[in-house]
Amino acid sequence: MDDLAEPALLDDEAEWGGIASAQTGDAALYLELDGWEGPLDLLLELARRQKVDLRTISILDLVSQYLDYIEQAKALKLELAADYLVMAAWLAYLKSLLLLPRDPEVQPSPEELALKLQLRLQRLGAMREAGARLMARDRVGREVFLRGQPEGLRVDRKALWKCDVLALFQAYGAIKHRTRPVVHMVRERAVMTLDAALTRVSQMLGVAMDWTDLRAFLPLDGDPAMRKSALASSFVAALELAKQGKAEIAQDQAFGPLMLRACASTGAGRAA
Amino acid sequence: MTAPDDLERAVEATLFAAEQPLSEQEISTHLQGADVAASLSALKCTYAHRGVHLVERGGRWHFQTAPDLAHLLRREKEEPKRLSRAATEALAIIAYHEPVSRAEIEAIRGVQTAKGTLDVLLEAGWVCIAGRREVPGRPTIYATTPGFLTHFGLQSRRDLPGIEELRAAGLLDPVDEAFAVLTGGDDEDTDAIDPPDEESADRTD
Amino acid sequence: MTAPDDLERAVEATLFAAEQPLSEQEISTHLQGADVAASLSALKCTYAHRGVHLVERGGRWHFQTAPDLAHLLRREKEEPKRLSRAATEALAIIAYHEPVSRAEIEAIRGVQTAKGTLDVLLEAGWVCIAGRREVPGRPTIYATTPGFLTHFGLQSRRDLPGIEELRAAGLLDPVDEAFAVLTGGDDEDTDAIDPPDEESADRTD
Repeated sequence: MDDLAEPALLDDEAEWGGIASAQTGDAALYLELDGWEGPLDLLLELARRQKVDLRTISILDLVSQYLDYIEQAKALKLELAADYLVMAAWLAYLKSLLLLPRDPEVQPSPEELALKLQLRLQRLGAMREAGARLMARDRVGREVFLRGQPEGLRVDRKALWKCDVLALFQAYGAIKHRTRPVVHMVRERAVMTLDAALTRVSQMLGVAMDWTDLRAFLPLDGDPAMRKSALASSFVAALELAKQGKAEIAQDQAFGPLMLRACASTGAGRAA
Repeated sequence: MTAPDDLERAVEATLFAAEQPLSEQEISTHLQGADVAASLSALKCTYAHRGVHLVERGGRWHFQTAPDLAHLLRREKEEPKRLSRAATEALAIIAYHEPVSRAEIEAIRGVQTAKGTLDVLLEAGWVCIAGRREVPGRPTIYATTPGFLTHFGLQSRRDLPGIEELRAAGLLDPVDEAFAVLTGGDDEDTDAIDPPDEESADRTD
Repeated sequence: MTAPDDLERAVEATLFAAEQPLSEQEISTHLQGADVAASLSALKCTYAHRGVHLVERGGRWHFQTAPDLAHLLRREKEEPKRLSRAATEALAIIAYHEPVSRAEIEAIRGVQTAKGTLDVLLEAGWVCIAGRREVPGRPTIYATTPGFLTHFGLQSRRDLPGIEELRAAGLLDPVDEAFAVLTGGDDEDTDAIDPPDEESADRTD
């Protein structure tokens, strides 16, 4: 039954005033058809015209008026929304029950149905009146006014910086740590200087008579870092000796062993 | 008049400068946690006979012009838009029954409520969504806001016109409940031939 | 206060609700041509000792907060915020080396220092500008403030632990991966002939 109350008449949000100041003539009533917010609204308006308390109103009279209204609207060929007709059918049924001799088998009794309708009208009437009273209050911007140009209250957010003394020392420690290694690493690493390598290689070259692997010139002991350094220095020393014509260098293949021997007597060095 | 003390002056200045109503707590926070209750009472009293009143609405305070001067101050250009009849009824139902679901509003009005109707109330800041009702379908429920109380000059919902009488008369109770009270019995089997639109607004309570 | 007359109340409300200062003429026009001069004087007097004053500026009247309460309109809210790492380092350098210029801070940190970093320290009140160094460009030099000592619970700058103390406390040997990555560039030339597996071990010395 949900669709019975489908808002065929609801799309116009009718102004309250149009109803409140409704003309009293019947003709006007019919012309106001679009103004009703559904059958219950129409019933309430019909009840209001009886100028009696909703608690004492005769539902039978009200039902008759509603049915008359629908009949006349039909006669005027006014298009009626389905929910008005559904309500009319239901009210016609209620009316018949109310007029017929009481049948105790019919549950609930027509009086109870009438009472329910009355209760609904009372509630809608109460809310309608409450709405009107609410709208009639001293409303801000209509009857009472707020300050036109408030200065405004400002809240300035201020950062409360947090830092403790340990964080401060840690930061300084971090800076010192970060800048220290540059000096540190050179001093601590075991290296063979170029001069040392030159001396060592030329001395050993004098002893060795034939082609000798460069690696044979390296110190046997020492840590791997020292050996790396010695290898690099000895290589440069070998190049230097070759340049001076004191040694010859040969290598069979790329990355192969670098062979070294002393030059016999020729002044010219040769690198192979 | 007697010279107001410093705190009273400070509260007065704060409320005058504020762009929106302030709660006692907010005023106090603004004034280094001072207890401002007495100052508020004193100020309210001081201003009671003036052209500007200090009023409390829903626990928040603001200055506004005295209602009896409305005829002098009404500004033609800025007349707030009239609320439609549907929106007025919906607002009244929400205010007097809150929190309510849309179905409950429709049950009272006997018609469906167009989508825009509630939007108008939400936009005006008079109504807010107050959660969902924990029943099947979990319908959204609506309630009024502090802004509603401010706009309509209500100190609290207890000030809603006639709310006590309506409550006493049972007019805020659902039809079925009132019916049960009046007939002294349960009415479960009556639904079958209820008036037509009542069913369309399926009750959720 | 004595009850003001109706005209005075009307003037009061009109000025309260006005969106801009109003001249005597404008107020009068608003109030059916009433003579409002006396009401304005009376109101000015009435409000003279209050938290809000009625003032005339260039022939136009408006209410404003009493000047001595103007500070109430602004409230500072403090939000705790952790000092950034960059700012902490800059602060440490200033504390240990003061007075220092920004270029010197950068030289010691080995990283550029954003302008905002020093601003934060100035704002926190821990650092102040201590003049300019008499070298080309006359750079600003920074030093710590008494507030710095107070905040960090130091009697004087002599309380700052020396490098040896920091080392003893383990503060000079933080194994900090982030820093190793940041400063990795420094030992690139030694890494080049290292076997790859030794690379990581290299970093810890």
